[in-house]
Amino acid sequence: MTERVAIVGVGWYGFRSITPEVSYKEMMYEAAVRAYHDAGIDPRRDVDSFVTVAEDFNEGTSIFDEYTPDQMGGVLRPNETIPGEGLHGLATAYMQIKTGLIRVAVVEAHSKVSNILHPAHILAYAMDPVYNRPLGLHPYFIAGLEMQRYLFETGATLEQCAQVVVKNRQNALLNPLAAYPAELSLADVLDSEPVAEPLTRLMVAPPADGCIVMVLAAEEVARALTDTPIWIQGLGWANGSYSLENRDWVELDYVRQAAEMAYRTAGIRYPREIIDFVELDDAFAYKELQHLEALSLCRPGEAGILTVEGATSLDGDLPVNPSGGSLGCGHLLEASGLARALEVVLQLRGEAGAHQLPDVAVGMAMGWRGLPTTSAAVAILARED
Amino acid sequence: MGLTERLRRFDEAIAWKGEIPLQNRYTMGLAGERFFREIKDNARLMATHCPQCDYTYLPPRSYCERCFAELTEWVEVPSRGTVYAYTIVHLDLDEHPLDKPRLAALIEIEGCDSLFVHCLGEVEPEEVYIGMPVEAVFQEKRQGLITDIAYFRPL
Amino acid sequence: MSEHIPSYPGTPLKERDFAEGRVLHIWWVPKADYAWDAGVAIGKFLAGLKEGRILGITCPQCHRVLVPPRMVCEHCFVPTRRWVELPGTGRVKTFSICTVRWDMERLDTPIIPAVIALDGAEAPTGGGGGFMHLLGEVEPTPEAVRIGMRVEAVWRPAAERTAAITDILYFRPIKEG
Amino acid sequence: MKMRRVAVVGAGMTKFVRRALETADELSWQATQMALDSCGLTLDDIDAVASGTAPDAFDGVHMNSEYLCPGSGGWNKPFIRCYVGGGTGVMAVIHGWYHVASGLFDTCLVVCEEKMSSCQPHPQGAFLTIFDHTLERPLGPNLLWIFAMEMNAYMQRYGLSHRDIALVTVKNRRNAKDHPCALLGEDITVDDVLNSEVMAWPVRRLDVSPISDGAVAIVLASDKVAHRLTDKPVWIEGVGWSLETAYWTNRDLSYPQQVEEAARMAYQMAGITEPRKQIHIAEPYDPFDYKELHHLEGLLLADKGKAPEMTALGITRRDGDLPVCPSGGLLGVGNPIAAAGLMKVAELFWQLRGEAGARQVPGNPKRGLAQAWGDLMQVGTVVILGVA
Repeated sequence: MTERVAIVGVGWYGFRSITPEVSYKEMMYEAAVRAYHDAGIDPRRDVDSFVTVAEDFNEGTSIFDEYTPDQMGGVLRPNETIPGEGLHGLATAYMQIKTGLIRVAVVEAHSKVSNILHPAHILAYAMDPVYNRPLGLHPYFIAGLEMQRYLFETGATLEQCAQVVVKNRQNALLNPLAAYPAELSLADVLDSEPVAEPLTRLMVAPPADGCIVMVLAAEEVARALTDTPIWIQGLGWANGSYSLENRDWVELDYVRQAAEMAYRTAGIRYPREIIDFVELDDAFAYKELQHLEALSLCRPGEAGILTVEGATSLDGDLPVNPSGGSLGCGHLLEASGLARALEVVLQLRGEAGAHQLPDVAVGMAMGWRGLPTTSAAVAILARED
Repeated sequence: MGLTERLRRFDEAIAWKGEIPLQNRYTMGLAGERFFREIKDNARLMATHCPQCDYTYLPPRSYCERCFAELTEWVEVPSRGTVYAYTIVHLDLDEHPLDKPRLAALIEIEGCDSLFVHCLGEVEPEEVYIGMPVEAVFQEKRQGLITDIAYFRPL
Repeated sequence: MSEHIPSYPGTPLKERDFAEGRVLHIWWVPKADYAWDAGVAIGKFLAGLKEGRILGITCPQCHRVLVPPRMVCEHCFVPTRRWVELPGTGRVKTFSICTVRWDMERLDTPIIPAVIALDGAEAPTGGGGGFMHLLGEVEPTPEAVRIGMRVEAVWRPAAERTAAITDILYFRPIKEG
Repeated sequence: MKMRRVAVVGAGMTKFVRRALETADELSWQATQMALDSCGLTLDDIDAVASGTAPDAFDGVHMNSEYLCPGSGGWNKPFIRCYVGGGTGVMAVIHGWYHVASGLFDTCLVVCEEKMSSCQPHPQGAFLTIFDHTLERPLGPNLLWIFAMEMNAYMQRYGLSHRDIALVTVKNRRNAKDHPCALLGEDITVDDVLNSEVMAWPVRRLDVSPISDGAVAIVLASDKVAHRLTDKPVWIEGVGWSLETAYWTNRDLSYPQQVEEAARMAYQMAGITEPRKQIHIAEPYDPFDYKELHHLEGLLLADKGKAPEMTALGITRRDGDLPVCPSGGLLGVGNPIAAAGLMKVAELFWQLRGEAGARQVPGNPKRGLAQAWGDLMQVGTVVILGVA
């Protein structure tokens, strides 16, 4: 019951703006095969539980969990779908293993967002049907409001937000998984077309297709399987108020709570001293700043300054989104958080390639479910000491 | 081992088109029914108050999401307030640029802890500022919908 | 509860409460349109249908011929190989005679959905291949249709095919003898 | 390895109605509030929330759990929804179980809700889109098709008559007369079922459970907390879940193998070797009458093809040797999908505490099993509850 849990295998497909060469099933299969090979397991023999993360209206299929087991190797075994953030799936598999009933569990999340023909309509369908949706506004209005108030409250600037985009898309140039690497200037970002002012087009993470699969195992199994287990040291997740009217627009209480839970379960008192790098949600550029602050990795209003100073760059004190984040890799719907965790695993294993960070031992992944939600999850991962 | 066969040419890639063909009919609910009746019949905003949390909900809730108490204390609140945040929306739901961008806002209504979500009208984007006083403009013909409020305009 | 609780919440409404304006409500139609990538297996299957061919694919480990085709055998978790063209005949594995449409509107003429177990796709390990389709040229009565009945595909004329499952119009009974 | 014990300590539910005035969120709150009240807890005492709801198309909200979060008590709490189609109501309990059994939380709410009436023109329309988008939806399928074809395969395999099967509807609607939340508690006859209109032969209207709105909630607690709250904790002794292939047309439809897999997993965890003796009450999933029979067999509580005989002999009546669906089941109480599955667990909770009132199964039952099922006839979810 107190046994630790490790990530012992990872696999992925993508990330690309479109993936017409594979069906979603084939995409999941490719990622799964890679993860099982990485972990050295046979899913038909070695896996006790399969957890997939999916939402019906992102797939265009009601009761989408139907279509998950075959290509994962999960037929006639425990399977469960989590309509949540990818990291909620990770938390689910973690809890299952912690009970002692499950020894090896697999987590999968994917995006076939290119198959959704009217994504804004789907997002709008997530808003309150009586109070908000009838206004007929593009859901980006929520990000526009939040960004404006964030700038107002903290004194953060448009340039600081733009710098996040410049940094993340530049990081993506070194990441072969990334769908949107680019060399941009601040002016490119600031002058791109406005979508919900002050938010501009290039401050919005562009969508991408892709899939991530992870194999989790209880300590004893993990040690038998691999010399480089990546331990799940802490996990946290929380929801705020769903309603636009009653949510906390400034403090992001749900991110704070998720982080506090993760720090508590990891036994971390001073996160800034322990965490070597962070992969966090940057669905909108300002969110990277806001999330850094809500994760208590810097003071309110400080994130933008740190970004401009280069503290969050690849060679900075606290690299943030070395993968390129969602701005550089592409936003993978509910798979986004798992994509962040994938990068943390690769970094901790020393397998990140051209954007490998030196001497990293503890990394953090953070996911947000995106508009219009107040739902976040945090994972703290560490390599063997 | 992954796929042992792959598509070789673009014309082999097929996309099958379809939809989720549904419509929905939503009730307004216990609190919503009264809230929208008041808008429809009396053009006024009614909120509920949680005495335990001292929190006033607008739109009203039938229960307090913080402490779960049933909320029975209804209060009329003024249909005016100040802009807490605003944004200029340039896209419609089909992602097409709007000819005339729309102004969406969070509005602090006097006596409420909630922020009201609606659009602004009778004002140019560059004239709006955080803290600007605004008031609701109700439609002449009202159906009991949130769009019975046409928009909020500067006071 | 049960014995301790005097009354339960939940306020039932009648359909006429809506029609007669006693309860406020709002309508919404989501714009939920998709273009799903068919990918390798289903892409090839659809292309086959356009040519009037039903294609299956073989699992190299359990030797089942899988229809609908997929690139992985879900039981062995190995990639499938070797495409097989099936003759378009089979037997009715099970069926229904349905008198309502998907939105519960009544149908003038009942339709007969059935699972067709296709010849050539029934492997010795059981649970071979086949798919759901409709039966035609048979009376929609439980007496006329039976489980185990031999059937064959009736194709849409070649020029009208669109690489869709509906390129097969229906399956009809094979006249015995 | 010794697992952390988890108990059910409270339960609540709304009436199951054809169409509710309450929003989906308000229904959740009503059930959750009742569950908290029933064990003297407030929201402050709750560490986490496990949510369950079936397709978003019913409530008509994308990412529906976010919408339902406040009513489920999820404000400023860890909150995750689980989802396995019709199997969700029981899966949610398993989902809640490992929240607590993992040692991460001491208390967890499990809340399931469905407001099917939001889906128009008919809630059945949502089921069109559970079929494969490319190969099946173009044929215009509805949910009745697969039930009818499965029922037909089952009847054919064992030579069953519709009369044998209709007894289930009669029993469950009668049981539901004693359920204060039931939509369809009434006395009907086998002939009423057999004479009701054909929807999709062999399925007739009265073979089918009704479309409903409703919510159910239960409270889970760790060993330590449970003992502090009540002297009648009901323990979760076993959990099991399993998912069959989506290629349902390739399967033998006369037997629910996935239900057997889930049951074996749960029996093993609960240390049950002779389920027919050790299970005192069963609440198998009964969205259609034949499904109760099918599932009794999959749960190894009846021999293959013999569940109809058990029913005819009265064994499954409330006062029989193995009471089955004493609540009235989905056929009698109603079927707001995920909530209906959780209703079965709530029923066991009340039954095992001797609090089921007019529905009380006689003879001090000590152990019960609830099961749900779903997707394209793929899911089996099983929970075994027991009292010392």
